[in-house]
Amino acid sequence: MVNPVLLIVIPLGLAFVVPFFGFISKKIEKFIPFVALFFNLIVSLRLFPRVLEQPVHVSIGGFVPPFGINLVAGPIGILFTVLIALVGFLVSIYAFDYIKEKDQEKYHILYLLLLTGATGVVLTGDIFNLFVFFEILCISSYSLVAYFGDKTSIESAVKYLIQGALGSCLILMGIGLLYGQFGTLNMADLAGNIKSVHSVSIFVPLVLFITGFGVEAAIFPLNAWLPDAHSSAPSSISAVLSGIAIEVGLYAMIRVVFTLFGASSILTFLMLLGVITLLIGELCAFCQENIKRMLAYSSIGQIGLMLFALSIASSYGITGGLFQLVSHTLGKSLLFLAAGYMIYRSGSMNISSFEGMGKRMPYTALAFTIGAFSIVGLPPFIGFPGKLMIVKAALFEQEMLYTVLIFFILLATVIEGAYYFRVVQALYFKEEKNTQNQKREIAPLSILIPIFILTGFIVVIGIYPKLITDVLVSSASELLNRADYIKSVMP
Amino acid sequence: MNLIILLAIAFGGALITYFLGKISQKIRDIFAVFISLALAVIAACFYNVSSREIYYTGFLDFPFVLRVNTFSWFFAVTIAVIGLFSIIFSLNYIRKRGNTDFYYSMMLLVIASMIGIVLSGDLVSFYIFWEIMSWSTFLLISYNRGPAISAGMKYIIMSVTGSVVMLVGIVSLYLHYDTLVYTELSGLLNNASSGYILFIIILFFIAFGVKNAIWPLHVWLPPAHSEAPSPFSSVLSGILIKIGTYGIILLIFVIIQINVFLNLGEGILSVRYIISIIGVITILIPTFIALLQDDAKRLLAWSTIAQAGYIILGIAYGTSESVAGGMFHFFNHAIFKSLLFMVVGAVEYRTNGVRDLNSLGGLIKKMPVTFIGGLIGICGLIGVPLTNGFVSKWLIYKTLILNNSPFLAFAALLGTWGTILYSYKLIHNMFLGQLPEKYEKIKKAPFSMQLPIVILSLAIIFFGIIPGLPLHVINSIESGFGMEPLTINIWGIASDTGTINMLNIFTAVLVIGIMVWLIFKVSKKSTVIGQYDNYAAGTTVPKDKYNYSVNFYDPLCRMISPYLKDFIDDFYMSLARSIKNTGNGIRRIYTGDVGHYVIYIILFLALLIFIQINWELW
Amino acid sequence: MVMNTILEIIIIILLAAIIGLFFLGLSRKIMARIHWRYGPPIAQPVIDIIKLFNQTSMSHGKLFNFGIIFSLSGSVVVLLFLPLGEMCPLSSSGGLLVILYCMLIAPLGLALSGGEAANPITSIGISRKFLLAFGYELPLLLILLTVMTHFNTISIVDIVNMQLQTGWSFQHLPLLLSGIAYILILPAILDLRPFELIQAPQEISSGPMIEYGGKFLALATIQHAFNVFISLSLFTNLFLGGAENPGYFFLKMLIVFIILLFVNAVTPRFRIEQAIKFLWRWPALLAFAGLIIVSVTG
Amino acid sequence: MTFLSEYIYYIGAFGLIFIGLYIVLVKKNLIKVIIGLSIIDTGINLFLITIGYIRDGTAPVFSKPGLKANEMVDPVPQALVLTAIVIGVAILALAISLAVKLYKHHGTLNLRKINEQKW
Amino acid sequence: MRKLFVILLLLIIAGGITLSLKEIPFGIPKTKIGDHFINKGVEETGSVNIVTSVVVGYRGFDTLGEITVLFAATIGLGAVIGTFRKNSVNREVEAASLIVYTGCRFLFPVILLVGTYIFIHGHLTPGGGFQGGAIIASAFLLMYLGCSNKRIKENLSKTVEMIGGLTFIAVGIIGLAIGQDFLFNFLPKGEPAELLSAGIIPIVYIAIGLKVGSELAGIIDNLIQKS
Repeated sequence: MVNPVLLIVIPLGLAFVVPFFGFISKKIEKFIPFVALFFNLIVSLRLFPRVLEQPVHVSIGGFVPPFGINLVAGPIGILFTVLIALVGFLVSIYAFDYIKEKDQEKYHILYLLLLTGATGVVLTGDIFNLFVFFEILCISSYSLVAYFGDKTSIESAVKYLIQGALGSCLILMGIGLLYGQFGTLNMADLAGNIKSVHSVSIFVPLVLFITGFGVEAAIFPLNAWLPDAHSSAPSSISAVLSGIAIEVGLYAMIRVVFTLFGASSILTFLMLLGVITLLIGELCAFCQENIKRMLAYSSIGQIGLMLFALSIASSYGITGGLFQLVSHTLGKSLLFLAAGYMIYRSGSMNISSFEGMGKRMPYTALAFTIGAFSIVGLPPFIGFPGKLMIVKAALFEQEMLYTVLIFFILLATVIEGAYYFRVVQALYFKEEKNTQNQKREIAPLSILIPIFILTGFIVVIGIYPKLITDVLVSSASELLNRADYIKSVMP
Repeated sequence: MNLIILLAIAFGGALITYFLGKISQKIRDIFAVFISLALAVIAACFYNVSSREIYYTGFLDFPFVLRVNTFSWFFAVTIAVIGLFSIIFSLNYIRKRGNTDFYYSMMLLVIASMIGIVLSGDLVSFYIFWEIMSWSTFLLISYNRGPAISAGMKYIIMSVTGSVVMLVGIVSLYLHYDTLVYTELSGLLNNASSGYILFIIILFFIAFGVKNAIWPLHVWLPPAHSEAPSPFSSVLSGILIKIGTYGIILLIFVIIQINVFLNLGEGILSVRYIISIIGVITILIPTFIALLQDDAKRLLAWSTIAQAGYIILGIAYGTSESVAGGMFHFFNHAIFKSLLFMVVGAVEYRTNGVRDLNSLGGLIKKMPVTFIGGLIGICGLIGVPLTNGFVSKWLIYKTLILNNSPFLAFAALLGTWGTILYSYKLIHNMFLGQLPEKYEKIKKAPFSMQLPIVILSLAIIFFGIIPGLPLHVINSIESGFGMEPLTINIWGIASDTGTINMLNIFTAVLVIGIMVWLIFKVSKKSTVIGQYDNYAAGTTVPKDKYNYSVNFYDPLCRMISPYLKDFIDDFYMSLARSIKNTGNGIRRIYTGDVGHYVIYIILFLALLIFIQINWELW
Repeated sequence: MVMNTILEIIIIILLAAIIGLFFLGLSRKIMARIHWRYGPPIAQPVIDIIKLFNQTSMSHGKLFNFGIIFSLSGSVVVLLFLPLGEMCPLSSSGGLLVILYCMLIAPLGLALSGGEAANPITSIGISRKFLLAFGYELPLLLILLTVMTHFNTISIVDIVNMQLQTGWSFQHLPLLLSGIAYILILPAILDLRPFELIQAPQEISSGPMIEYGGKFLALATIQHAFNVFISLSLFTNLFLGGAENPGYFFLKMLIVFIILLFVNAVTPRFRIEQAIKFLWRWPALLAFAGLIIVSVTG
Repeated sequence: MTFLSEYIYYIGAFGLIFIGLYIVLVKKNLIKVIIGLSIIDTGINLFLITIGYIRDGTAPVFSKPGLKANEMVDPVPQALVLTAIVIGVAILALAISLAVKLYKHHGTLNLRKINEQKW
Repeated sequence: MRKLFVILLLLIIAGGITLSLKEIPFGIPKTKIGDHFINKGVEETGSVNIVTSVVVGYRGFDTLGEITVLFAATIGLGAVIGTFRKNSVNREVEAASLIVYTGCRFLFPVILLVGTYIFIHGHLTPGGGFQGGAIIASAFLLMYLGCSNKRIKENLSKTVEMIGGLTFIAVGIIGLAIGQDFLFNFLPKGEPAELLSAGIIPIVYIAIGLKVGSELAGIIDNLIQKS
């Protein structure tokens, strides 16, 4: 009997004992996240088949909801935990050699906490508990953004913190308002009581939630922290932030909108917001010279795309959005990891410093190329099915608005292509200016393995999307069938 | 033989080539040639085979279908053969360059994906192969570095634009008809509203038009063709852009069906007419722009656009003769244009990358085989009788004239006369005239370059004299589309409205040529003199001073060049710039001042609340 | 049957050579008379050719030889497509479009041949030749299209036959316009003033012909003679109703040619841009008008 | 007046929240912004407690027998506030440490001047 | 301008919130779950302090998250502050006077004791792990202020913190291990209002107290030492 709560508790416990291992040997520390996330990966994969049949409910402390806190391991939750564990696991391998600064211990603890927080957010069924885990996620990411401690990273972290803290406050206000009205904190219970968001008293908490989670999910115009934070964090953290943190923010937002409030009337607005976010993200990325900033803006764009797809709120739309989410998680993590190592070797984040990297580091550059192609949505990589599904979902609605929006989205895809291809060209087709370090170097295995595994996933799922679509379809139905969710939690 | 095996060989070969190259260059070269040869042979084996199989269902419940019939066979064989020749041509061309493994592997990948495109039997796998082709092409175009980078960029941007638009069309078809397999799809659009069909046509046409470089979607082509490595230019120009043609044929004749297509719209505003007019514009403007070019490959690139215009014209016009002409011209163009790019490539190879027409000259003495290849190539391009280009153009003109579209015919014919001008310029400036002294030591092209040149030259003559062979295939393709077949014999076409018989012409030319040659032979023998032994009004021609191939058509160029600015290109560039400016403007909202950022957050919140309180939208 | 055809071919070639050379001689004679000179005998071109064949010549290489052969045989092939009275040996092999294309061969051959000579003047000549050809082809194409559209056939034999039934093409307004346009461009086709730009002896010393001597010049002259014949016969066939017998046909050609010679004698030479501008303006406009009328009414 | 006495707690709580928000939005100095965040936190905590309050209620502790259950205030908001306070402290601590570092790097705490990361 | 704009925005938000507060009249009777906790809390958790029974019992998972937040903040603070350790100038701190010094040393154990008392009796009286932990931390703060030569032993603090965290999780997992849910109150609940009652709640609260105490002390330590 595998209990989903282990997914949160074991990494947490391991995070607590990292200092202890630090006493024994400084070398062990870096393996703790590795072990913890490996464990999570195994557990969540074992949970998978069971969850697909029926969501697993766990109540903490033996108190039935709504009195106790419950965890709901539905398909979507487990999908996220698998993603978090997978990416986290790979990035933890990457960090073996990438993180060489002192205070490694703190890095690894915070890293583990970040992922645990994310896991908690996606598993919990209680709105306040969600907030708590969300705070774990946020606080560890503030610290990790500042991890390098240099001028830019501190500045970004401060800005991130101010905006993030403001967002958290708004969420907490929303929780307070909801609790005041309904006297319960369980999401299913709340959802059972909320029939429509039309009245201001319910709408205000909804907007507070949207804004609060929107800050973490980096939705326009709440996303100003993202380019700074993602570009100045260590690359391994950028990968996790971009690949997991903002997706978890989006999850929270969608969960609130769909399940908690059932706010179908606001979806059109969210859809427009998604398209605007997409366009702005891509346009800004188009003008960047700093590779990590470019990737960060691209993440904004991708989040917009996901938001658009999820807001279509049909089975197709949510499936497509979640597929895009998976593909973005894998692709963007890969891009950040590969770019991170190249930045590490070339010492500059400017795109022009990547020139000639194709020769210097063939594997890393290849992985970057594949990641870039995937994000742009070229087959046979994972980005393509996602794009296809989103287009399908949008056109399925048979409405003029959707058709127009889909053209905007595709325009954004083209812009996205433009700046990614520019980097690819810089990698392969521009000669390096300083010729003395033309020497070919192979990255250490700990860098290459995660990159290769991610690349492998990108290609395999790109060719065989069925691997995940079944899960996505049942995730979509979980999100869409609000009544089922309520009934399953509160029989 | 199984279609899947063919694809597996193609894609597997591309992959393996890369890793073989890490072991040994020689093995890799042999392997690459072997793979492309195998592809050609296997593809040829599918002649007259008609089969169809679902090979993969794991992709979002779209069945992936492979099918072969005469239509796809025709294209597949052309692709495989041209691919084989350019791989052979590459052997020497690419040897001293960096990253050769990558080159071969991408080359094979492009060929493989093209074969995949023509063999796929449903639109999703079509699209997937299409995109694989797009990005691998992008990587190959950029291969030469320098200006190639912006060329590759232009290409991939336009290509991606086209393909995303096509994706909308594909998905829309799927949602309407619940299938994307050609065989199930064809005929279903009979009942669709003409507005919807038009919508589909426009969407697909943008994608295919970009690939096929139809005006005004052509701007990627000149830089891409001229900056790509020459063997790849010949693939690019010879077959890759014709994949767009394949798509158009597929769209018009398989998915929409010809009778529906021809009935779209009335008179001069009918869809077929509009596309034909676009085809004619695609012939005319690029032809004249080609005249102005001084870069050999750029000239050929513009010429490619113009020739693609003939193909589009033929296909869109929609009579069975014009379609036959269009498809035959596709085939011919694949041959002679790849030949010409190889010729230029050989010259480029021997002169270390010179392709500026103003600084070459007189190479006929040094590279005779290459010259003959070039000569036959331009004859084919012009459509001199007894070369293949003649028959296809004749078919197109004839049907245009007889169906009372004289203006289309006029434009097409005028394009041909422009073709003469630029193609003579090409051959004259490279091979004729005075040989500059710096090229005194040039050797003839290596065997691996001469072989494809010779074979392709022979093919031009062969299919020029016996057009019946390809026309027969095309005829059966057309009857597969449900069109009225032509009456074809092996030497040409016999019909009530116009007959062509290449045998007669061939005999006449041969006999008369021999007679004249005899007269020439029996009369007094002439002495052979050197290139500087010229009449120059009593003095000698100074060495290296007179090179009158510079600005060959200067008077005309001065007249027409003001009208021929590629304003479409300017338009796209300014579009790109304005997007960039917009981006630069928009990103100013991220001011760096966190005070603003928090205001954004609160503003968002306040706005939503304000709207709800006032209007109760949600 | 086959024998008949072969006989026809031989007759046509001979006739064309004779008529062509006669026209060349005639032109010199008439020009001289207009210039108040006596002029050479009419047979002078023939005499020249015979003489030239006996002179030694200089060759620049294989292409130099091949080009001239190619050019001449191209011209001869065109002859076979043109109906001369009832005779038209290759009538069933493609029609007017083939003629149009075969007319390309001759200039292309000369150009190739001249190209190998590597004389700068040749290059200039060739360049002018192509430009001028481009200049007159534009109206020519319009003219031919008008005719073909009017009669709705691409076979020149059919065109001639229909004229026999309905009268000369000149009687129909659109074709009249085209006919006038054709007359306007004929000097350009025949390299006569005001379009005598290619040879332009005073300017570029005979241009493409500069390197030719001996048998090369002879063959080139013959080719020129054929060219004269072809252009005139095309005009006669298309607009003047062809003819039932060669004699009548010859007469028609002669009249047109003499008109051209008068023009030639009294006009100066255009520059190349001026020539193209002229050709693209008046003849093209006329022909275009003709084509519009045909396509609207037809 | 009844309005005031009815809602004075709300007004107080939200008064704090909006004062805090105003500070965060308007003030330039990072320390002040952090103080603002802290004030917002306090306001929210107050708000939460207010929600659970019952007029004349007692603390929900059965410390001595005889306490009536229906006179006790709602314990849940108190538990939430306990958590929220800790979270607030955590954010505050982190913010202050970042402020210290920021000052070391930039030599100023004026947020308008710290805008290297932009666009 | 900016101020006016901001005020306008805040007014709008205030308006929205006021409208929504209409639904939450002040001083309403307890809510559904609040009622349940008060009525059944003692019975279900054995803790007479209902807040404690909510914090550690019903919503124990929140508390786990909460100490994690604090933990993350401590570590994060250490990471942020610690990065410039080398460059920091060692400021000369004037030693406190003897009275302060002695007073601090005298008060230190007393405060510790109070703190401990508070978290041990968390299930009986108002108070608990957090409160006790904060008081313990204040003892250390006092030591820092009064006795500038005394420092926390970092390793000891870390160990205590770790033991606290681990205990919490271990207790939770034992609940899981015996076939019940995580954080299941597997110990006998005892007599309410006794010290040894309420099953795992005192244990958890002690763990929390230790952890929070050492974490807050660690924050103080970090801020004082490294900045």
